[in-house]
Amino acid sequence: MKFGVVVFPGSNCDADCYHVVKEVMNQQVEYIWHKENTVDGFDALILPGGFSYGDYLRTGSIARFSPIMPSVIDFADRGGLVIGICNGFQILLEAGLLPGAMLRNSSLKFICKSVYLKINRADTPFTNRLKVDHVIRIPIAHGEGNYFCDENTLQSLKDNGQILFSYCGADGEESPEFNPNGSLANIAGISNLKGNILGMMPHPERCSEEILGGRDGFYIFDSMINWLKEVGK
Amino acid sequence: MKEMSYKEMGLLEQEYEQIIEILGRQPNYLELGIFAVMWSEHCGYKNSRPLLRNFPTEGPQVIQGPGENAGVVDIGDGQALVFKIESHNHPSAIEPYQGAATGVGGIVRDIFTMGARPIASLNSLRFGNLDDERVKQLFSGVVAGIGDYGNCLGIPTVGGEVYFNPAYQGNPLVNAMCVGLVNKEEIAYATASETGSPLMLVGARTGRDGIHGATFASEELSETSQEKRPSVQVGDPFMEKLLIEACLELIKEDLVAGMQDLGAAGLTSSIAEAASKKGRGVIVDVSWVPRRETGMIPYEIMLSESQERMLIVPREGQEGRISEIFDKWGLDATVIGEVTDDGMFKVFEGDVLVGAVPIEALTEGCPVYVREGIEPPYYREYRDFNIDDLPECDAGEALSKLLASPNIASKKWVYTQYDHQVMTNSSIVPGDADAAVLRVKGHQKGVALATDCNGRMVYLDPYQGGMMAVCEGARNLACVGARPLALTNCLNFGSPENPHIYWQMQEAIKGMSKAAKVLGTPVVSGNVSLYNETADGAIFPTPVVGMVGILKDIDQRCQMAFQDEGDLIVLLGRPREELGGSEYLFVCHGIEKGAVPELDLAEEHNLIELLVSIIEAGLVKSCHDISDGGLAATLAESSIKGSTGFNVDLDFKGIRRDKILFSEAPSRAVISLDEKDLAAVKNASVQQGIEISLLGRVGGTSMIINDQGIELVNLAVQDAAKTWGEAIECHMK
Amino acid sequence: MLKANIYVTLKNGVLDPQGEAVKKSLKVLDYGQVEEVRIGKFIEVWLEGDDRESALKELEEMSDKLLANPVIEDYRVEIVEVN
Amino acid sequence: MLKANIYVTLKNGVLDPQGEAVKKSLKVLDYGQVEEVRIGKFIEVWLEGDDRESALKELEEMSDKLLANPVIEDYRVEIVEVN
Ligand SMILES: Nc1ncnc2c1ncn2[C@@H]1O[C@H](COP(=O)(O)OP(=O)(O)O)[C@@H](O)[C@H]1O
Ligand SMILES: [Mg+2]
Repeated sequence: MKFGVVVFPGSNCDADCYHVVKEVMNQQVEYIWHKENTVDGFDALILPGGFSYGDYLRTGSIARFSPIMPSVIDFADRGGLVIGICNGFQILLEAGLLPGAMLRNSSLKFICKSVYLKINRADTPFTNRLKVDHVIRIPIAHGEGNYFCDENTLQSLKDNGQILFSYCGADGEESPEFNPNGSLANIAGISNLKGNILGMMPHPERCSEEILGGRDGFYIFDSMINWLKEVGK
Repeated sequence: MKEMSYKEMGLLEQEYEQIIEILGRQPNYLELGIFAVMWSEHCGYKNSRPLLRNFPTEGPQVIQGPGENAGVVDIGDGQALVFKIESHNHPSAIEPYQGAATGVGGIVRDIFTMGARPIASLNSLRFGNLDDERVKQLFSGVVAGIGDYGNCLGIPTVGGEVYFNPAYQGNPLVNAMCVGLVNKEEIAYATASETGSPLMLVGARTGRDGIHGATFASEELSETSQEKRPSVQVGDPFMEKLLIEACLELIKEDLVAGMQDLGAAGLTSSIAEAASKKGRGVIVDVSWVPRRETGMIPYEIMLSESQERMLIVPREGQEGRISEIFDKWGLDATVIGEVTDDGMFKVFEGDVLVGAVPIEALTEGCPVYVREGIEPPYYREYRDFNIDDLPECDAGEALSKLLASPNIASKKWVYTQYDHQVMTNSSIVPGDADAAVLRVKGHQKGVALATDCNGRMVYLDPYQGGMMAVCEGARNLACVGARPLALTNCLNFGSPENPHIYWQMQEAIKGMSKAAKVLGTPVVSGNVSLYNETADGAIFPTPVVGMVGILKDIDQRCQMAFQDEGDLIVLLGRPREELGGSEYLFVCHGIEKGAVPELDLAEEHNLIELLVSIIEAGLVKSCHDISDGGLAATLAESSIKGSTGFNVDLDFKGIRRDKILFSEAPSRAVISLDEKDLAAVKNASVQQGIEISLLGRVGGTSMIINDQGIELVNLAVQDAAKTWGEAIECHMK
Repeated sequence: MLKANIYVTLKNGVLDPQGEAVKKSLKVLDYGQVEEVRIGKFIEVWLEGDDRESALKELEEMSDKLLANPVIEDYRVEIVEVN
Repeated sequence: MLKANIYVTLKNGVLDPQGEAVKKSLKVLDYGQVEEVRIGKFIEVWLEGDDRESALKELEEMSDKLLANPVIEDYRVEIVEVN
């Protein structure tokens, strides 16, 4: 099983994702430079966090024109697993692979801290090792993670079960008090309708080893691997 | 552009004469500018160089001491740490966001210039009173600037300190530290150039940014500082990120003979550095320098401090491969000159020679002033201040007040704006212990980092205060279980031309040197920032210490939070009663006086040995040193962090209780441990000759401090946590 | 040479946290008469050539593709100078 | 009610990393004729009252104090609507 980590100029969680896949998950992994134009041979793609193109203009807005993106889109259209983490999520939004857009955090400040997420579905390629209504603890680190979409889109996200993760309290309470950035409906991560693309603001790669204070993120990567083993192939 | 006189450029009359003598003629405007920036305090260290010679700089662990872009220490397994701290005080006073951001950019360049991958940033900040609107603006601008720049680079900002005191009202301090990791054989040096080597400039195009920034940094802040505003530099962290990746690729492929960042004094100083090997000279053609603005004259090009630029001296025949790598990263590299063998710094504009000065005159030739310090009158007066005349405040109320003081309160408002986890090495994050701890992937060891300086203590007694800064840094590392290795420092002082200030410098450096010697932590890099004063006076002398250390086994790392109900709480070190210079006197009595607590370096050394040994042995569940706020604040912080109360009974022996509770005397730490380990810890303490006292136990929901059964303090942990946790946020709303 | 101004504004109904914050600060600074603040982008583009019409078309294309995000933003292009 | 547009632009000579990045990106997208891009802010303010003159004065004050950073930015205020 081979993962690809797409590297844009300004990506800075690329090495972190690579490390987790290789050293923690014991899977094959390679970097994919943004100027490449094929993703042949990969089973899953990671669009890592960071500040592609300095986050200039809008987060992800310039990266989405990178030469690699048509292949990423094609790979996704064919049902390939694509996970966008933080800046990767923002790029997926700009590229139209996921609906909606990101606004600045309501506090107008960059926020780096651990938050709690409620798992809304456990039958997806990204959450099958987790349990519905379970709460996981995971770090966020972003200045623009305030998810926005229009009412119809929000309704369809809800109706179709595309909101995989929502911000919540330690006991799963989903009130505005536990919304770190102003996201609509406490949205922390969404998938596309087909379920093979996930965008999430929190960083699972930062909590996949005990030495970093927690392992909840491990299960997201493990879900992907499990899915590829069981279903994907 | 209006031409400046030599005086406006910061040169003294005698220095101007000296230049004429060196050249054998009047300098032209460009040459004058070159001398002025190279002979500024910022580049030439003309007032501080003689004092800096006191620092111990050698040790078996030292690979590179002061003199290169950053210091380097050996951490075993063929690896080394590269680190340095630097000030960006004046630019931040003018434009806090950009000033702080470019400060981070500058220090990060110093680290990857040495071939190291930057792995962590820290910062040490000082502002005036947090009730002041302008101070709030400065504080929030600086924090946002540091955050945005470092976050974009993907370098975790893992630690630092912030203090607020009226002494910094008009002159904030912004010191940024960066730490890099390198394989020993890949360390790169600045001065490896051979005659005929081309000089390549890469990165941002040159604009009129920050001309005379180095001079400006070597002056007091005044009304006219505001007028120098056009010199504000804007940072481009994205460009810097590309430079990091590209330059580290060059090093991996061994393509460069020398590499030098462009910092203060821009092209002028980096070129002079790159060619400063004995006898070397350099020619540079300004018409080859890619520019952002039109109509720039050679003077502006040579002195511009545009950010995010690097100077590369390629290995012979490697220009092509170097250009390929830069191209991959979307960067342009341009040859702008070459190394010669005539010892001259020659600037051309096309065919026309527009300036020529001997290189040695710029570097070694920089004038040095050995001044005489005079003990200021305040020193004895404050030292002899009698604290016994003050009334004693209610212990519980005093503790609550201290926890709400921005100097002691949680700094989470600051560090949540910094990405402190990127790179997935942060094993102890800000706020959880006295030092940050990073893992080194693939190894069992860990790296510990901290910055420290209590400016008030240094002000009251520069010698003692200087020792205290070094000791606190080392102790903070020991509290997480790390053995201190070496230090970097940033000397923030007022004007050295004032003999009282010069005395502060002299004494502080003496104290720091002595402590560094005894603790075996040599000084491997640093930075000097003088003239930190306004019409209202100078700042507290603030020699910030950045300390790095190594944990043998990262799995034994120790944090400050109390762990389990019933654990014993133990004080290591003597019960102390000196209140001089304490935050308690400041917060509860409005007084910043008193004799600074005595410090015994041998005792400190033994405490550090003790802490490291018992933590390595896995005997300690929590550890937190005693510093700001004294014993009471230390207990409270461990309690808040652990979300559990404690009950201690102190033996006050009839001594004023505020003295025992709030003394900031050094060489002490509070640990908690499982009862079964007490004997072993006692044993170890006896061996190190460190006094040990059992204070009480962890548990409950309140912080309870008794004097032989009489309750002095009873605070609900929840309430105290709120006070402590939200104090800064409340100010900033 | 042509110069264009492009105004990128948040769509009606899209929350503007920055505008809200500025409004609040202005109120604190005693500008009570401020009713609302919205913060958008003002992008200046200098172009070679002097065909206004084709420039306008291209600028709108750039805005659609890159300069504005149609999910949250509107834009308006204006050509201001022709030398 | 009055409406004002405030244009906040970087001073001449001040580096605009954002504009640079956008320009490069536009070139990559084959808009070769783009010579330069500068990105500023477009701030819309709605105010109570209808005295254009005093509003203008106040808006300039607000810009000086809060909306623009006088160290690196210029601004221009324009009153566009009076109802
Ligand atoms: N400027 C800063 N940048 C990053 N972290 C900071 C900063 N200031 C404080 N911190 C973090 O907040 C915590 C508490 O700071 P402080 O009270 O100054 O600690 P100490 O008393 O041990 O020196 C530490 O973990 C420190 O690293
Ligand atoms: Mg400490």
